[in-house]
Amino acid sequence: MSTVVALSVVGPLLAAALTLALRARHRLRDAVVLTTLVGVTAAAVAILIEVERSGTIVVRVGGWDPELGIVLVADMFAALVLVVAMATILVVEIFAIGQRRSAAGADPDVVVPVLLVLTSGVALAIVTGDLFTLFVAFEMILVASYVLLTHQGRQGQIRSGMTYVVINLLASTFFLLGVAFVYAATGTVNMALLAERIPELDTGTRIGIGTWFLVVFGSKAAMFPLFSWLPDSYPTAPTTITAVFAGLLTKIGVYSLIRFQTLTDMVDLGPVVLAGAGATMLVGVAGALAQDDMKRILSFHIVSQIGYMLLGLGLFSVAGVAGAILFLVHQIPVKTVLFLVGGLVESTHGTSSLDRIGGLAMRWPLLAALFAVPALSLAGLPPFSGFVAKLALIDAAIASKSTAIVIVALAGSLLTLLSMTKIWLGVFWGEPAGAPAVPSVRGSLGTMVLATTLAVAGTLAVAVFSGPLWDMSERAAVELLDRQPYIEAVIR
Amino acid sequence: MNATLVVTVAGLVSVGTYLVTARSLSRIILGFSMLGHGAVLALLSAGGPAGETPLADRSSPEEMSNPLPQALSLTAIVISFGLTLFLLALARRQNALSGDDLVEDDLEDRRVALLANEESPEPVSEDAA
Amino acid sequence: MITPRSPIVALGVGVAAPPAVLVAIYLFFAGHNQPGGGFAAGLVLGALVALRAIAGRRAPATSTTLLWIGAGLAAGVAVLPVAFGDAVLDQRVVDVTVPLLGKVKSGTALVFDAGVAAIVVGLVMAVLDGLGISRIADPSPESETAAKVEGGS
Amino acid sequence: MIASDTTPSPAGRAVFGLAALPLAGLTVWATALLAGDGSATFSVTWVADLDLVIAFHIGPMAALLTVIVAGIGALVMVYSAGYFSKDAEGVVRFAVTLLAFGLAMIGLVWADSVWTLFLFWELTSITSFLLVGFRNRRAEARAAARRAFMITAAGGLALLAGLVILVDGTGTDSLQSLPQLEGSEAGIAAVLVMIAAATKSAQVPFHVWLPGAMAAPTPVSAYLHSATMVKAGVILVAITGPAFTDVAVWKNLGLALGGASMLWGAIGALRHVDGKQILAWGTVSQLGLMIVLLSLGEPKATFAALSIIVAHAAFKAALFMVVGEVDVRAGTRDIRELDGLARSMPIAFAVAAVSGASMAGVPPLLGFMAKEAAIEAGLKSKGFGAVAVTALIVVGSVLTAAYTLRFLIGMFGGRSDTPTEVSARRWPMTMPAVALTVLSLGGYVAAGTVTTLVTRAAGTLDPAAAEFALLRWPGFTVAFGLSAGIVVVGAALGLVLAREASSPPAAIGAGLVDRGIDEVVVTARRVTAQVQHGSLPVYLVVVMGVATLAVAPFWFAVDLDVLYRWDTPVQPILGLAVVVAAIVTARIDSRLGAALGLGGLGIGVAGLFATYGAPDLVITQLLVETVVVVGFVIGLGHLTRRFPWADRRWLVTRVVISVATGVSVAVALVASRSQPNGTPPREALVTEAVQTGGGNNVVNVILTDARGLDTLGEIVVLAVVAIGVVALGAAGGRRRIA
Repeated sequence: MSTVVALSVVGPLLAAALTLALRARHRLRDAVVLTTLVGVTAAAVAILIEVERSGTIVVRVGGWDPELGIVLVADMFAALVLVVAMATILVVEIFAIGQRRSAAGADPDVVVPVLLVLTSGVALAIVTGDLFTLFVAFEMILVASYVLLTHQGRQGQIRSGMTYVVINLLASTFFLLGVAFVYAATGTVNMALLAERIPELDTGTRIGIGTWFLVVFGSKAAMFPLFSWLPDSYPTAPTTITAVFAGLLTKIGVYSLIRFQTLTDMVDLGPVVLAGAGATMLVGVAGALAQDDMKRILSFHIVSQIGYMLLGLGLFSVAGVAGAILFLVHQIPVKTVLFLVGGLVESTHGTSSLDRIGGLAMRWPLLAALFAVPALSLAGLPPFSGFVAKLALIDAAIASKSTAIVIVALAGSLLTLLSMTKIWLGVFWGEPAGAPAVPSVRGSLGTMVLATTLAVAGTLAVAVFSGPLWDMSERAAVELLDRQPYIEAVIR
Repeated sequence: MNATLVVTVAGLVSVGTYLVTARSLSRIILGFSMLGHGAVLALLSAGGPAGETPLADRSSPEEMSNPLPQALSLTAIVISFGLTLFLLALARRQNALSGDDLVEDDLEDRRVALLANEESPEPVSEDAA
Repeated sequence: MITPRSPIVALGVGVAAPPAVLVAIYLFFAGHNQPGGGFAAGLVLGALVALRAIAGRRAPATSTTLLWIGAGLAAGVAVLPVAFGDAVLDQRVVDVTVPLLGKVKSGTALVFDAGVAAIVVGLVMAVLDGLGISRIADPSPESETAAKVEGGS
Repeated sequence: MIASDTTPSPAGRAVFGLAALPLAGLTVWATALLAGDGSATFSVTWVADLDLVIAFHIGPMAALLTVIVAGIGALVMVYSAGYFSKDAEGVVRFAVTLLAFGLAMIGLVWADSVWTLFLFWELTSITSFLLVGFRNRRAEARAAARRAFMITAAGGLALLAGLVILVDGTGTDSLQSLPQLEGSEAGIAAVLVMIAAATKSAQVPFHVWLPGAMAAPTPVSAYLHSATMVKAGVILVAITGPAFTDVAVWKNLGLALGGASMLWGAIGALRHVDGKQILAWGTVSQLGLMIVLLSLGEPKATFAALSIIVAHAAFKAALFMVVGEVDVRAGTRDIRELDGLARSMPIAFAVAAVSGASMAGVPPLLGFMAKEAAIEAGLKSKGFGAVAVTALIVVGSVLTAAYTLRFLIGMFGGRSDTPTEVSARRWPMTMPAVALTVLSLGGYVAAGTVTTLVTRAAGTLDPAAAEFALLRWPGFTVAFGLSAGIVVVGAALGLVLAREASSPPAAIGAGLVDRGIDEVVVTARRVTAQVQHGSLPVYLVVVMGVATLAVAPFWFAVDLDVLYRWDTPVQPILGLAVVVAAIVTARIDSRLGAALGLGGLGIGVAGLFATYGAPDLVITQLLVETVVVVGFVIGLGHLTRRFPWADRRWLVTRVVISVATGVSVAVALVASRSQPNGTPPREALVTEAVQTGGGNNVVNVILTDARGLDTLGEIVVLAVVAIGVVALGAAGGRRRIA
């Protein structure tokens, strides 16, 4: 099974090389991509099953001792997020293949190999047990995202791309500096060893490392006040790319934050994280309310929803962290599918501006339904996945007597609903406007709709299987807060 | 810890961040190069004092400088190298589009800000629309 | 300022090429035991390509081929051990004898380094292509616009 | 106004017929269950650890409510078949949504666990949003839908929080026999749940969404806004009441909200001229009465409240149906414009008269018995309530009688020479209203049966409530006296007011809510304008500022003793050179010069590497620097020589924040080294490098073997950069990858 873990990282890279070689042969290339993504998704599922059955999987890459080499660690948290992440990329790729045929999308010669690199980076970031390798994984993800965002070279993309690239480069520099601090203090970059050594550091250094990485991962995760780059850059990219970004990139930041903060036992930072969580929720949703463009509204919601995950982390209780994990798992497909719907609107109407679209519910009820499910889920209404995740978080917060954050979280949900209503009123209701006729769902559009439907089914599956997912989240949270299972699994 | 290196790191980071906040992408690129140097030097200084070249057949582990930060630094240098090249390409593209390499403000954000600052806010509700 | 296509530059490039290739080869093979390695070797070759390009000899546009070959080699070596039942990225050590350098104790790490070198050369070529080496070779005053105001908000 | 004079479409009829079937089936099933005093239970565990169980228990109460919800639902479906014209848009969508609502409502009354209740509670909000906004081409329908949705969703969130506290405090999530909630949270939970109920049941001041919701097609009003959804809040108060019996704020808040709604709703009904609005405001008033009774928490009052729920469902749905029929056939429902309909629409008039009488509490009708029970309950209530509550009920009932009469006169009265023209009768619209009217009558006749059903239901809430009965003829009691007085005074008032020339009051509340929502958006814009400048340098300064703050803890851990000056004296020279080169590079005006400065700086850094014993780094650094400088020159060298100048104030900010960042990083570095915990494993690394990695250059072994994965990632980064650079170079011109 350890081979499977390693292959889920290296496999996509090999496939990336292959697709680069096959760039003239489109069908073969698409086959390679789909096979690879199906493969890594299956691998992720296999890993999850194995972890569920017999515990954390540790891979010593190249057979080196954890203190000397790199280890990959697939624990419950990693396995859970890996499954969702890989499946999400798969669905988006199906959408992208459809869009490619319609010739409206991005340049596949660039997108296909780079997306595979991104996949590999995401997998690596999730399973790595090494702080520096996490840095490398982040760079893989980021450089891939830089290229995906800007490769078409349009004015808006270049402008927002600069913001995106420069901010993230600064964050990466801070990451590297953070590695230096950690290495200076502990003499290692292995996360299991860090889990042993950081909590025993001098208070100032320990908390300093915690806050520093809060900034590093917080800016990747678009936490307040480090979020501003996101809403400016995401909407300008082609749909499929934004969908992947929206679903995954910030979530990897959150993932790493949860991983790092729990592993190094940064309980003391809980209040800081909670404050950041509240501000992130409110500022994000305020931004969403202020916008008049579907993709921009959704982009601000990425920020807002990050706050909910941070809430769970900030509580530093099993219930809270489990809630954060479940929220993460729910949020990845929901966010992706919302952007896919945005992409469908855009590719049939040529715009995602609320002022220039209308009445879609009457003419394309399927699309309305495909939007409504994730939108309600986002607002945390039952019976959708967001409700379970939100309930878990509220429950945890009330149990921790953090009343203020509960009020903020509930207010945030209401405002989220309001802004979803705004999209609904603008795009799906009102006098029909925009495209002249009902789009016929055939050919390329059919593939795109199929992919979106799959993704919606995915979000519904998260809702239906909330029970087992919650059990797994809870187990992951117990492991994370206990820290010993991770340490022991790595250093045996 | 080597005070000289620490001061150098502080200097490089200061100048680097100063340049990064400029409007011209050329300067930003210069800034990131410096930040990269700073981070690498920080990594080196974090690894302990200087020593012999880490070649196993020439010096003993006690005498040699810590090899791990060097390896990490190499990776960091290469990544920073790649990203610098990418920034160059971005700058060039921006130049081709607009005739300079200045980072521009986001138009939509400015629009929202203008809306917010108007004396009488634009009617938002459905009723008024 | 570099004067493109001047005979002196061309001559310089011509003279520099053979030793540069030798240096690259040395760095490549020495890497595992001496300072050097695939990255350095690749950069030396890349610099050579760059020089040739500046001297007016346009680089063959094969950067992508090098990229996929390089990535394929490196990732392939990483995956290959799986076929033999070993862990991913498990290196095999073999003794290789190289003329002039003697016995080089190395193995699959050498293939990995070859991949690194290929990608680095590919990158340099891509940069030459993407940053518009043609304009250097054939300069034309482009966008000599007046300085714009730099300022904050 | 809504429909043209064409006959209903056959397809529409088929759809509504299909939709009516499941509801009719449920009605029959629930009736059988109720008659047999049986119950049914089933549940599905969703998320066990979060107490998320979808659990249903259909006891007498749920069965009674099912009969109401499903029965009226089936009738409304039939009615809808008549209501919509052949050319009406989205009939299928309407039928499906309405059916979905009906099922959600049934789920709500079946709910046996807290979260099941919440689930279906929210589902009714969502479906209601879709139904109210059914005619969404109209701005007013969209606004009304949004308003209703926002208010009920806010209530939903209050409910969510309240229920979490409830479950926490009582330790159970079952809705059967909720234990009393104790502790300091009880009051908070009570307020939250009561507010939730008030939003759903349109209680003052949350009632403002209901009048606007009349923009929905009349079947929706007949179903959601009379018989079902608006009762959800009442049901919530009934079900959760046992948990709050000892919580004073529960009762007081319920009395306050309910009482205010009774009076203000009735006053509203007296002021409006639109038939639907009169009924809607009347509903607010009636719901207020139910809330008042239920929050008393006394057996008799509970019994009375359930009786009123039953009676109200029958008469109010019928009245809405009549208004809809008038609207469709006469083209308006404005009482100022209608004239002489009593003659031209005799069946509708009869229905309205009988149902209205039931609403006003006139015998021999179901409404009379229910109102009697309510007055009795008021008289029997404890403490100060006896007088106050009775007075409230009496005044409210007087007003009810008044607006009922005004409604009847306004809609059907008048005998001028030019009566309003009406189109042909539509039987599907007439029959359901007739059926409901028959129930209002039949309920009175079969008072025993109704009593049995209601007492069984009431018994599930409070066993003591099962001992009462609905009386056809109560005898000359105080309550009867009051009843008679109410009808007389009310009728007199109604007659007076019916002749008043009135104009519809402005929807101030709705306007306020909309303004509030707009204000939220405007505030959101202001906030966004503050934080989202759209300017990269500002963002960067923010990030650096935060990083500087984040470093604060390190300051406390700094121990300068760990510092030593240098490894070799060359280092300070090189270090100085590097920093000077950096500053010079930053100040150089030309790009070419800056590039060269950068190159020089790189050489200096390489020198530092050399003093550190890192030849690999030196080689790499020099090569990299060369390529970067060359790249800078070919990429940007042709740009204008000079950098643009910067704003001076901004310059100061930049300098301050950069220096702060630099100092912070230095502090963090020193602090990290001050009390290290752990040392790098050099010896093992070197040994392993030779043995496992088979190389003497430890750094290289690490790169290709021990940390080969990092290197793989690193070269992949380079490959992606290469792809990106080529793509950017090709953008706008040729589109290919070389």
